[in-house]
Amino acid sequence: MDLAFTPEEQDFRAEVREWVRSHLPSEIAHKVHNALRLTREDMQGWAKILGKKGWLGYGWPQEFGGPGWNAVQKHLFEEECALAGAPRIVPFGPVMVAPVIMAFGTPEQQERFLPGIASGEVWWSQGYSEPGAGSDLASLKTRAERVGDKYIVNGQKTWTTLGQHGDWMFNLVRTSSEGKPQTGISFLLLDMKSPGVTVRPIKLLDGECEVNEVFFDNVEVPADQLIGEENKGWTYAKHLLAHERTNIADVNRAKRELERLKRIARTEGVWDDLRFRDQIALLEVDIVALEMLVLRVLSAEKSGKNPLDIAGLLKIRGSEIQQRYTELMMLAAGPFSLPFVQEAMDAGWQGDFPGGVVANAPLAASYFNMRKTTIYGGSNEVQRNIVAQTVLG
Amino acid sequence: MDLAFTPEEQDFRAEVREWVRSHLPSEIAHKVHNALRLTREDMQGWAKILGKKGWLGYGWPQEFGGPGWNAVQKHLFEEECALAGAPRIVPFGPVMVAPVIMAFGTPEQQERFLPGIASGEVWWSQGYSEPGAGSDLASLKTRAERVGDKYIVNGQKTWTTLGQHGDWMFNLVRTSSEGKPQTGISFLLLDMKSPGVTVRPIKLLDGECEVNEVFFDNVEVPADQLIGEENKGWTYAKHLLAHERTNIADVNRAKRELERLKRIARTEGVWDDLRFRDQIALLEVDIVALEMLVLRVLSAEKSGKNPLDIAGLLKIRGSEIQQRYTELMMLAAGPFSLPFVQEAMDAGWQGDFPGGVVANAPLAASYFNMRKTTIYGGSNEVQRNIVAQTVLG
Amino acid sequence: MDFDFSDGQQQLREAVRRWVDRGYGFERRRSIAAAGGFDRSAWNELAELGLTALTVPEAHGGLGQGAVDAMVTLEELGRGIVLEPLAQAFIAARVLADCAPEAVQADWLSRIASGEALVVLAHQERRARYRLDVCDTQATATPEGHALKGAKSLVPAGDEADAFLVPVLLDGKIALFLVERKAPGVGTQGYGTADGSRAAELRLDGAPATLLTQEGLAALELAVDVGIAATCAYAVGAMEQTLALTVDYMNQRKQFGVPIASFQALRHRVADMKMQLELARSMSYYASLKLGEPPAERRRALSRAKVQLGQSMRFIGQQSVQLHGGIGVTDEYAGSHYFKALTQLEMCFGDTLHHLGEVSARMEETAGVFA
Amino acid sequence: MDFDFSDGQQQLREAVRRWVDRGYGFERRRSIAAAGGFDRSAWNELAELGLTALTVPEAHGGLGQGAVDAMVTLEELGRGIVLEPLAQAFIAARVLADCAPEAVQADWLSRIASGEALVVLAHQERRARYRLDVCDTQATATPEGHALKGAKSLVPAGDEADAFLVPVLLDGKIALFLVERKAPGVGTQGYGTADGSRAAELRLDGAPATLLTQEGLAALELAVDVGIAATCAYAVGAMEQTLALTVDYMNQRKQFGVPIASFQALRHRVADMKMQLELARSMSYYASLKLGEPPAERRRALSRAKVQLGQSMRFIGQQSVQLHGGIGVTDEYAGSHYFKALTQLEMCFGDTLHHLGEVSARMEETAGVFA
Repeated sequence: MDLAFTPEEQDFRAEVREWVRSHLPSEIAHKVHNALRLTREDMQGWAKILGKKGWLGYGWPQEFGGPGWNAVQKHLFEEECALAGAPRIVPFGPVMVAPVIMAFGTPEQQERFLPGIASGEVWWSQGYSEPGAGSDLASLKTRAERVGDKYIVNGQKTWTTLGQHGDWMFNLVRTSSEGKPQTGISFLLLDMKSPGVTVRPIKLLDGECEVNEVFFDNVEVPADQLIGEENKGWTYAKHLLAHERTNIADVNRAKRELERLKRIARTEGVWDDLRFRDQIALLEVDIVALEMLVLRVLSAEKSGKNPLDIAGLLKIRGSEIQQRYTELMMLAAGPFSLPFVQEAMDAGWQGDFPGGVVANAPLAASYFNMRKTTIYGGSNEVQRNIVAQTVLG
Repeated sequence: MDLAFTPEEQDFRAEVREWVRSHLPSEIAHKVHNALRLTREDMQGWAKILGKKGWLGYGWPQEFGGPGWNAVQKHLFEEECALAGAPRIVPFGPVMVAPVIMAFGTPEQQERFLPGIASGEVWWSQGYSEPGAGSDLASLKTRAERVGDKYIVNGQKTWTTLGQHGDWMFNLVRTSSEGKPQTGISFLLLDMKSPGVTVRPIKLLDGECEVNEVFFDNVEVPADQLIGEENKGWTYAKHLLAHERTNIADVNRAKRELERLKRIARTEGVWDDLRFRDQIALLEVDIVALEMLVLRVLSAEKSGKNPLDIAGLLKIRGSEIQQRYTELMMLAAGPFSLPFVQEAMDAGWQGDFPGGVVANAPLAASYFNMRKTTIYGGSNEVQRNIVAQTVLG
Repeated sequence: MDFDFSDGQQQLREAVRRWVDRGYGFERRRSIAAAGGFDRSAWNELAELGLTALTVPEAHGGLGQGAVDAMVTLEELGRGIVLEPLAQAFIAARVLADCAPEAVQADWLSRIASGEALVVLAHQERRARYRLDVCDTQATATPEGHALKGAKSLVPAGDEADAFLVPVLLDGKIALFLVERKAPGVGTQGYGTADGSRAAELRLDGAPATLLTQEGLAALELAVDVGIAATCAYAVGAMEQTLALTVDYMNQRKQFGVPIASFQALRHRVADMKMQLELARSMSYYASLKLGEPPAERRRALSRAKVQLGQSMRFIGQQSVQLHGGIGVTDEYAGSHYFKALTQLEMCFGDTLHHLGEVSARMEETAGVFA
Repeated sequence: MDFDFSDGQQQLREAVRRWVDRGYGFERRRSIAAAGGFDRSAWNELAELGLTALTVPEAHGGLGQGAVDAMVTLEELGRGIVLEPLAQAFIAARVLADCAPEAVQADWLSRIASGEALVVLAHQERRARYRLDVCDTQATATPEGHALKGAKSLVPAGDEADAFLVPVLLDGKIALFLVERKAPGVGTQGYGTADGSRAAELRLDGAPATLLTQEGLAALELAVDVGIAATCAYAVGAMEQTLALTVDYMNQRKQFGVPIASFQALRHRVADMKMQLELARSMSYYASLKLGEPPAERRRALSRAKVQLGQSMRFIGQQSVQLHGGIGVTDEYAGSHYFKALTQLEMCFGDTLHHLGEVSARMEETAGVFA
């Protein structure tokens, strides 16, 4: 048992750090470090830089052109990206749909779709949730009817994150209403520029449009965009979920944001207020404990020994911590977090921010935005159901 | 709307205060103020003093020899008793069974049982819970079979508080197994000196024997000790529960114990430790808020206007606060709360208590003991079910 | 000891509620927020209902009602998360009536009562955070009276107000002044805030001002305590509506074939929300009923109340969003605006940690409403 | 980065677990507690298993194992809430090996390893509470060496121990001494503690003592940090068993015709207990793995660990009792003893608030295990 990374791992980290720091555009890092708005160009720009290096699909095996890193290497890569202020990789292409295409797609599908994902050229979106199917995803109603060599898709998806930028979309659609709800679901890839696709951004409580409704009105989808077998989509989706990894805890970002919180606390004069400082200290303990939890999972993945039943805890705890640091940042600034000046959340804004510190501009909006983290990707209530099941049977 | 008590109420309070302070034996008050052990004689002694004054049945209407006080007067009486350091009135006789006898007993039963309750001569116990019937009380199994003019009782009760001192016991027993579980239950009064009754004290985690198992082996109970009709006992028990009042929040005791906590914090040197002091301050806010909640319920009872749906909150919050003040007392003394010297919890002990402050002797035991408060009398989980029902339907 | 509302208070509540329901629906609120967060015509409607006059003494054209009437009113405005800061009228009425020279009272109170003048407290300074005894704005004597120099932040509806109550250092001690917005040397920069209401930065550069009292700190403390009680009352209304929206949604929304209201873990969360609401309501009553006590007792009581309300607002706001799921974080849905309002209210007049510190510092041997 | 246990550690764990299961059942524990809370024969059995020798350097007859082996051992002892304070052997071994003159090491370490000598830390003073830098016991020079005067409280198994490690003021600075129990001027008063284990008051009245180091505060801090790591490990075992008991009970106990494990609100509570257990286990690893770091980093890490463990212990202990209902508060049921043990452990070597203060005081710009 050893806390330290091996010399090889430390070399790997140094190499990644060097590369990231020299290739990440400083304007983008500045935005990330200050929670300023990222444009589509920022996000895709960084994705393409990674793509050129072959690191956008950083979790991919070598046979599909990935670097073939192990769990620890992937973690170190994520950590170096987070600490350097890189935007989070939009996961829908490289992290979510790609492993499904690799595992269940035909060679033709692999050849057709994986290069655009690996290079960052094609922006993918996720079509899972529906207005009536959130935590109860299996009750989804969007229908795909097979007509000749096409599927005709009708229905609606919602909470499609960044779907306004999407080129392609992977969808769970209902192809049969027989048997259990799970059995009639298929996994379909869909060109978002197809006639009959309408994307309607949903404005969220922070004033931003991060998610969308996507409507399908007789959208024709060639049958060769079906992954695997008809009515087996639920299995593929579960495979995908099983591959969402430790990064779900987002502990690397939490470490970066804890440092930001401390900077804010100093600026706002509460760093030396014992009462407020205790809140930061508690959060610091929470983050260290979360990091140890993540490292234990990584170690078990790396060695293949001692399988652990704790991966289910990572999303719960990680999301609570995300909410907590945004809350403390807002509370640190107190009244000076309250002015809502949307332009001030853009980099380079030159106005006078009320109270005088423009770094406070995004604090309330970030707090509002982070309420989503305990809801999406399987609400924390659903996660607790799952944990309880593993403990109680 | 007015926070102040009326002049009449203030006069009433002054009268009660004067009487309680002059009649409560100082040795008993000393024990209560320092959480030392109370003997049966202490508890019954005070009950008899109250009985002589006609105040043991302080919630009784005048027609049954009670003082006929309204809700506010009862509260003021309870508060003055608590602040003076009087032992809690053991509720099973005067508060719990007496109202049932008044409402559903025959005149003969009333004449036979109420005087002994009012005077404090007869100690009553409660026979509700069974090993398999706790939160799910209706599943109780103790059987009473009618044979001639007697019931033959067989079965077992448990968690019978202070049952080792009991003279009489009121019981829920099963007289029929037909229909819903609730419908076959009867309400039976039982002389604990009857042959076939065995009381076995249960040692609790604090080392004390506050509750008992009571076994019935062919116990003969004259049929004239049945209250009301056979198989209607559940109704009477519900009547009883409906008459458990605001005192369940025990806010008066909480106020007294908060003062004790502050004394302990001073002695132990944490009164000036900002971090610990904040914990006391939060508890103080909790207690004020609980008191306001209680006063709102009392006001509504007094005026009969604005019925409130908040009585269900009192037990939850009151019990949480009881647990919290015992926890903080223990934490204030820290390591010096840990020596377990049972003799030191008796008044007048002359030994050297480790660490030097004998007032610390009962702190850990009190903390342990108070874990019961969120379990008994309908666990807080059951209470939350009930509150949710009123809110959500 | 009596927590019944009088018939007059019940009628007041119903009148305000009717106006909120019919006159200040969610769409109107949304358009006011979009237009900047303050609507003079809505303010005038409040005045027409007699609400700006509610706590102004009768001698100055007001209705002479007390803190409980103000509380009832604000509970109902909170239920509709009305953006216009009526609480400021209650603050100004109390502070002017208690602390200002008779001439100033005569000059301003009737205009406040009629709704003609919006007078707001402008006390927030950058360096002070929630402290009331930290002040950098300075007053100097002039031939005509005094001139002020400095800046205040987050002044409610500051660029729409007619005058400001401003705590300022005068000879090293905090005094309270009244400054008219249209006076020379007064500048404002308005903006919307997180909950959709309006605030402004106030710059004073030699602005002429009327001295209200040299005991400015005491007056400011009184103003803030009236503000805390108002915040508590408004928050109770907002929380009550938040819980009602949540309950409605949980009974409608189905997952796994049943309403989500049937899941025990969620039901217990609702029970905890109800607990927090009723503790908050109890302490809101306490806050308003303690406003007439001597300063030391009043301040301790109001800090206690704000600690409870702060905890309740955060819990109810956050849990409401969580129990709604995705819909709870959309701008379209009213619930998210209640959450934002509750978030902002926690930081009004001192947040939970700040007031916990106040409670801790003022703690005595005894506790309880009557101890 | 590797959290796998070595084969040797796995075997050690199994050996200890076997002894706890077969040799230290609940009834034996109960009778030891009833007889005073310390059993020399149980201590000897631990010695026979090689556990008292585990961390003693090989040069002194020990096994020379490290902090992770100690941790594994204590997790298993915690699972059976074993009363005999093996952690004290680990403390003594580390402190003597790191800080004592060679002659003292030669004299004591082999006897500690063999189990012949029980050497315990005696540092608690009335005035110090959890502070390590407050000390009233005094040392004076004598012709033979030093003599001590003062008193220590809550010395683990104090009236059964053979010697004490005692921090004492020498020339105004804390030094660390070794005192034998049978020396003249040494008095003990033993008693049981809340969790059933044994402690004693120690009185020193001119007791002759061996100076271990004049850097007594640093040595004491090391001793306490070893003690914290030991407490964490033992607590993890105790919490794991507490959760296991709770899960068993919930699956057996029926109410309303179904196992109480079927109620969602209770299930979520169990999920939260599991969370607290695994956070605690993670931080227990962290604590043991950081014991070899330089003092500043070591102390910050150990305080962080104790904050997490303190929260976890309280939550798991309290919730376990609650989920058991009535049976959970009986002396007869093992679960209540785990609850009491967890309660006491929180107050060992500084409670949660104390260590939160330490974390706060030592907080730097960065955070994280690797930052």
